[in-house]
Amino acid sequence: MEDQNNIVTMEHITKTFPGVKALDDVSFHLSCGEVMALLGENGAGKSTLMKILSGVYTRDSGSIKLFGTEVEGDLTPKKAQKLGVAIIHQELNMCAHLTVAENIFLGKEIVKGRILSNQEMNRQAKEVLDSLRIDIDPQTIVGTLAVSKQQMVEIAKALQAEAKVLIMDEPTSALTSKEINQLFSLIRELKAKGCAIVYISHRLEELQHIVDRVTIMRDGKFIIENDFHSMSMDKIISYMVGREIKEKFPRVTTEKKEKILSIKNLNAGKMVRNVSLDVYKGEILGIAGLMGAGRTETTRAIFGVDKKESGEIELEGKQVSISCPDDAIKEGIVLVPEDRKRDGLCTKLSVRENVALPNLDVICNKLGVINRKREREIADKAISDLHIKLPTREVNASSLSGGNQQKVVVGKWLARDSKVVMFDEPTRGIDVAAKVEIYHLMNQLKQQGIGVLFVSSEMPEIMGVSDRIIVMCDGRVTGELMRSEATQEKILAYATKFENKFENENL
Amino acid sequence: QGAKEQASGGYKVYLITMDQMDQHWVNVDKGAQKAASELGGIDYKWLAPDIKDDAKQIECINNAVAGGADAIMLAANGPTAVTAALKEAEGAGVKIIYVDSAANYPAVQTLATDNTAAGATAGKELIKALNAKGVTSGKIGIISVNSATASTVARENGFRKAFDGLQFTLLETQYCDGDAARSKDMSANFITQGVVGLFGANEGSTVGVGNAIAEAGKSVIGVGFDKSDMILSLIKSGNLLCTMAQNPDVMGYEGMKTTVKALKGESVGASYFDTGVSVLTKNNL
Amino acid sequence: MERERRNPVKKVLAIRGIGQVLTVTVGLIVLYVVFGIMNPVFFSSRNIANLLRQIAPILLIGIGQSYVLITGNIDLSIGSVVGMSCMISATMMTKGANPIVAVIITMICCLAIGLANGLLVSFAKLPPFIATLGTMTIARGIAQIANNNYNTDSIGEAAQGFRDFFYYGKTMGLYNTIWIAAVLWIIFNFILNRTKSGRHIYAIGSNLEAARLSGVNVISATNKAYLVSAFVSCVVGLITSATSGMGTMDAGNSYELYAVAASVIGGVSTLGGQGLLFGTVIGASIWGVLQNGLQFAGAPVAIRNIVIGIIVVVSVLLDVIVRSGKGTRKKKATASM
Amino acid sequence: MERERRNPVKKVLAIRGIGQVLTVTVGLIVLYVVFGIMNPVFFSSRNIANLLRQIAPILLIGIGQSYVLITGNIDLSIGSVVGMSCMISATMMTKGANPIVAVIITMICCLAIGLANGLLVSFAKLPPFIATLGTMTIARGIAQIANNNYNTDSIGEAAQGFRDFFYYGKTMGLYNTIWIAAVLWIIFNFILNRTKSGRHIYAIGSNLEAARLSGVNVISATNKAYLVSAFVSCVVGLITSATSGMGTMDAGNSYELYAVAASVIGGVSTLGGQGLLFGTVIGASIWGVLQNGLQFAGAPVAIRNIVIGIIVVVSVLLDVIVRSGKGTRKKKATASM
Ligand SMILES: Nc1ncnc2c1ncn2[C@@H]1O[C@H](COP(=O)(O)OP(=O)(O)OP(=O)(O)O)[C@@H](O)[C@H]1O
Ligand SMILES: Nc1ncnc2c1ncn2[C@@H]1O[C@H](COP(=O)(O)OP(=O)(O)OP(=O)(O)O)[C@@H](O)[C@H]1O
Ligand SMILES: [Mg+2]
Ligand SMILES: [Mg+2]
Repeated sequence: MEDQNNIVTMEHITKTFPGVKALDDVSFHLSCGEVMALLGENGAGKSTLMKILSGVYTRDSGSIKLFGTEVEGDLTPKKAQKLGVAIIHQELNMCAHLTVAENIFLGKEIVKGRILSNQEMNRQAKEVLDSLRIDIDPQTIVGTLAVSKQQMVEIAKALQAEAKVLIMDEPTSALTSKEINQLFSLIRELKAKGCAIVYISHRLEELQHIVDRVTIMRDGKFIIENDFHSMSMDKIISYMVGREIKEKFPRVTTEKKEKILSIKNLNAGKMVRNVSLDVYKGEILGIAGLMGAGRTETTRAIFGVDKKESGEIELEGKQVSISCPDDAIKEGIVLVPEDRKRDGLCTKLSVRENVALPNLDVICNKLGVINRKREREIADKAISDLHIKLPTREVNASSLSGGNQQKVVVGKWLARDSKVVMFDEPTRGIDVAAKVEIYHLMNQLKQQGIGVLFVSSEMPEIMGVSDRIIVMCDGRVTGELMRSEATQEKILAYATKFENKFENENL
Repeated sequence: QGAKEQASGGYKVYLITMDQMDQHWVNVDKGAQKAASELGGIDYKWLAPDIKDDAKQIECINNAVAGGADAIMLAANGPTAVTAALKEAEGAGVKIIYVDSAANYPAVQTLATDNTAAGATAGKELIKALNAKGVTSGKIGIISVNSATASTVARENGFRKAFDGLQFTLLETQYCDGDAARSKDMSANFITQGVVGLFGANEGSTVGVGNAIAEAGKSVIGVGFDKSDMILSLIKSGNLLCTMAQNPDVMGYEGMKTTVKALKGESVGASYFDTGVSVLTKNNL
Repeated sequence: MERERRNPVKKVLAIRGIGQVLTVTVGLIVLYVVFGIMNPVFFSSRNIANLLRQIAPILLIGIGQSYVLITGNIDLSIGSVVGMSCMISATMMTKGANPIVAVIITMICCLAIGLANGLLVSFAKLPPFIATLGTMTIARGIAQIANNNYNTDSIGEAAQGFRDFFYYGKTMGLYNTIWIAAVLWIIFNFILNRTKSGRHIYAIGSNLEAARLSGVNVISATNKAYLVSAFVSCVVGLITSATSGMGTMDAGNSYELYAVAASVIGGVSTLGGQGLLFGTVIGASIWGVLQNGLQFAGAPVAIRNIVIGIIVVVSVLLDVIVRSGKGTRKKKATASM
Repeated sequence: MERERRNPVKKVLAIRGIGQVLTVTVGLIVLYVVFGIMNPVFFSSRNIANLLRQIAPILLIGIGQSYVLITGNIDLSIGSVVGMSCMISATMMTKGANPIVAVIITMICCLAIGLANGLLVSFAKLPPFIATLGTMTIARGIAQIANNNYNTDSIGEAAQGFRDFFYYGKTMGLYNTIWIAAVLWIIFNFILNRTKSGRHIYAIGSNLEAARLSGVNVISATNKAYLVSAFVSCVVGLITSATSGMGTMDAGNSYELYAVAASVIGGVSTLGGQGLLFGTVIGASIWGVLQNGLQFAGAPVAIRNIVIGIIVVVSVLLDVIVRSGKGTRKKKATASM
């Protein structure tokens, strides 16, 4: 591999966190003008390896060669930037109070004399955004943007740095398909310019559009490095998980039974308008739609997180009133939220305490005293059912890798008897094997006669798992399809059925 | 200048104290009010900062001047801090009278307790009682407010002077910020250290001293400063030997009389008016 | 999933946040020994009883502040509530009220402040620093107005039982104040560690939004923390009026800061979600030993302030250094307030 | 993407965080008018000059606290640094030092505390509340030890120039104190809004980790904020010693809280990342007008405290209510400290 094109060479890298050997003698090579996919299960060490390359973490041992010269001592973010390494982090890293332009130029502000040249920065930020075909005013406050837009700003920020090595850690997990298309054409342009790109993603189907080579890791160890096109997808998956995955979308058929949940004319803010839907025992109801279609808001309104303006909720034929999540949980309706960092986990509490949190009513006696044995049992069961990878159940939730954190968020709801479980993008950012585990889990719930509501932005997944699909657009339900009749085209047609504003005004 | 104010309804007189918390100041105010109503035709107002603080007292003086004062009765926080503000005030035609404590700036009259002398009296009372018990040496503890208040520092110094040349050891002064509960803790610590006598330099300090002695048994003799219901009951129960009672009402009453005399251009007599202290013991209550 | 249950030492070490507690416990022992060597009176049983009685109020307000800090908030009104409790109870007793009635009414007033704090922070969503700065000022005003801007007279002979109960009396050879602190500590420690309410308090401090989505009633959990804080402050105020036998308007001045110091020295995070009441005991003890020991050492006030400041900083610094040996992520968590 | 640049009104309204500033400006005007009606002396030019001179020190420490709050930290040492500055400068001048030399040495000592704060928080990663609680105690100790536990004597005639410069003199008909505050405000407002350092101060307060990963020198930005805070506190200390003509050990007591109140009333977030020094001017003015106005209204201290507490709470509450009309996301951000 020692040709002069080789601009990154990492050899024998090890890194240990308390209780975890995150990297164990890993090697990684990157040549200019190529897109390298870095693949592996959750917790394989992908992010850690890239954080070492970009100076966020320091390595315990091993060597790094950048552009042919050995890196002496530790890298810092600033040093890495100067050398031409830019990274788009897996977790959003924006200053929410600052504007888009201020974020893009943070740490490398343009000054005239000693005074900030805001005009110039706004102008250049606009240029970068335009080159990405992102329609955002550089003067908007980042905190007011949707997650997908923030992600695009992150990308713009990395581009602005004109890096020669660009690391993208799951850049598409929050993007819309239009934005993904833009990103891919951009990646091709950069590649043509000789930029080297490291691309980390769990969405294996998108790799074929851009990737040249793959590096696969498992459990902190280097497994293989190869040309992408010489390997089949199944091969890649088996390297990642160490075994064959038989079915990507396991399916069980159960008889559709009586109606369990019925939502009538729900209104909650701009994003939920006149939403009606029914969920039956023994089926998985998928909700499809583009980003920003209001699916998250619908689940939040049902769960009582956001205020409802009007509408009725019937559970098993009886009308229920839900004004806060606690009401919903008591009625037996639960929600696995979309944004695990913000809404899902208490990161300073242990995994045990996180799993126990919504189930305290079950594991407490009448006086509210916690039965610690039952608490441990519940936690252990969730850990083993979902194959959560961790040293002990007492570690802080913050120390788990992204995918394992997601499993904890799912796990805490499985310990109780619910009637309806709503999953909002439960597989975002988790690996194939873990995805299949979550599908199995939804199937299990379905078999137990629990109503399952499943929000996803990934077409194959929603078609592969749901029994019935409703499609939302702009806060309204625009269509409903049985699995047998669903195609990508039909879903997309419904998902883009925007209201005709003009007609609307005449009504 | 004063004539203009007079036309619109008598003299404007401000009383400015160190803060508004102590009963002491309330009594000064009462005395002043009494004199004002007796004399009639006086627009009297009491201004005080919320906490003892030089800068805030200066603001009060400035405010009084801005408010059109003809005279200010002032209990100065310290001798120096307010002098420049007083100069400005006098420049604006305001007459100055000190009550309770004076500053280093000439004024019409000072009506005050001589704190150093009163502290020494407290010391002498304590020595007398110790000697009567046959105690001629040992440790003595002092509890005071803080080291920044001139009047209590003067009492402390007077008290210490009384022990000059004797065999007693005076321990490091403890400051309780006038908090009776904290003073109680500090006094208890002193007693554990084996003191034979305790001195409290103001009301709160004295209450703490008395309570600590009440609890530890009467092997230690306590003397204090100021008069309050609690202190008197501690004296009655024999837990305190005596207290140095000031006469704040006299300061206010006589102060107001002096003020009006000065405003009318009459003679006010000597420039220092000792309002005196009385030693209150179980016997003379 | 090891068998950590077998080995009691391992079990203790596995408690989250025990690290700092152990570090500062060592510090406490060192301090105690140093002061004892400087002045052997310090070791006398009399002084130990005294010392414990001086630590008790700090521990009590420390418990309250710890509860609030664990929810990710702060309570600046503690000192003023102490003052309010002291003045209201004393005023009522000097006016001849039955001590029990006086205590109940005082408690109601103090809990009202606690409830106001809780609602301002959780329901009205004010920043806790400013909400409790407001109630701090208001409560001090109430303390002053209680007896019409005077300290009260002596609460008198009738209330001797009250004074004995809260301060002067002994039960089984130990001062009642110490008993009160110990019993309340046991109760509040149990609630915090073993009940649903306690778990909710940790959860909202760790991630308010996630807790809410897990069905935690955020408003009620916040209120509980502030009510506990107001409750212990009220008790300290009663102890203060029993100690002095009168009501003083200044009582409790700066206690909110002592409470923060006791909590944080003991490892409670000002960021929320983290802390043990064991730590608060050690923190309060360090504070008490310092105050008491420095008096015995005869240090002037200035030196005392400097020493206390240095020890506050060093005790927390030590913990950061000890922990920094164990990876970087935790360190980051303590970086901001 | 409107063309908001054209319309100056729109331009002002587009400034981030201007909402609260406008709300409280209305509050300030109402307060002023109410007090003026209660007591017409309040409108006299003499009182206005007086009032401005009383607002100046609060504004100055407010600037410092705002800088620190915007970085997401807090500075509790402000009041003690004021005391230290007052005592050190006065002690030196009473011992005959040239005022300029005294000012320079005082400034060095105060900046050392600021640097210590910055390093403890950013480098040693102590929680800012506890780090500055420590330095607060230490700085107060230094203030006390400066003249050996006594307030100083008069700084004397030799230093009359010093006293005029900082307090008693006038320039162009306005008291120098007001000029000092105005000039420093302009400088620090410029630095905060128009320089790289200012931008970095906002950035670390908004998201420390993101700023660090973007190559912002977090340690240096934090230090700068604490140094500004120590600098303005030092100036206020000098003003205090010029005012009194002597050093008082208690000077500046509780100023850190006034500074927080001025900042937060003016819309600076205790969570960091947000705030305008325009707001701090309004916040400081409200504080000053309240103190001055209530004194003229003849309100006893107790009532004064209660009114101030209520106004602090209501002013922030108003803002929360006004903002809650505009969607939920922002509200969430202000929910915790
Ligand atoms: N700062 C940290 N402290 C402790 N453990 C960590 C830390 N960062 C990562 N780890 C651990 O190191 C291992 C590798 O984590 P890493 O984030 O690199 O995985 P990943 O391959 O990026 O996974 P994912 O696909 O879920 O993002 C995991 O076991 C994780 O728990
Ligand atoms: N808390 C919030 N406050 C204000 N606006 C919000 C908030 N959350 C989301 N939005 C806005 O709502 C729109 C949709 O947000 P988001 O990208 O989360 O998609 P979504 O509604 O969850 O849709 P889906 O789940 O169907 O993808 C965006 O325009 C975003 O700016
Ligand atoms: Mg990762
Ligand atoms: Mg969504």
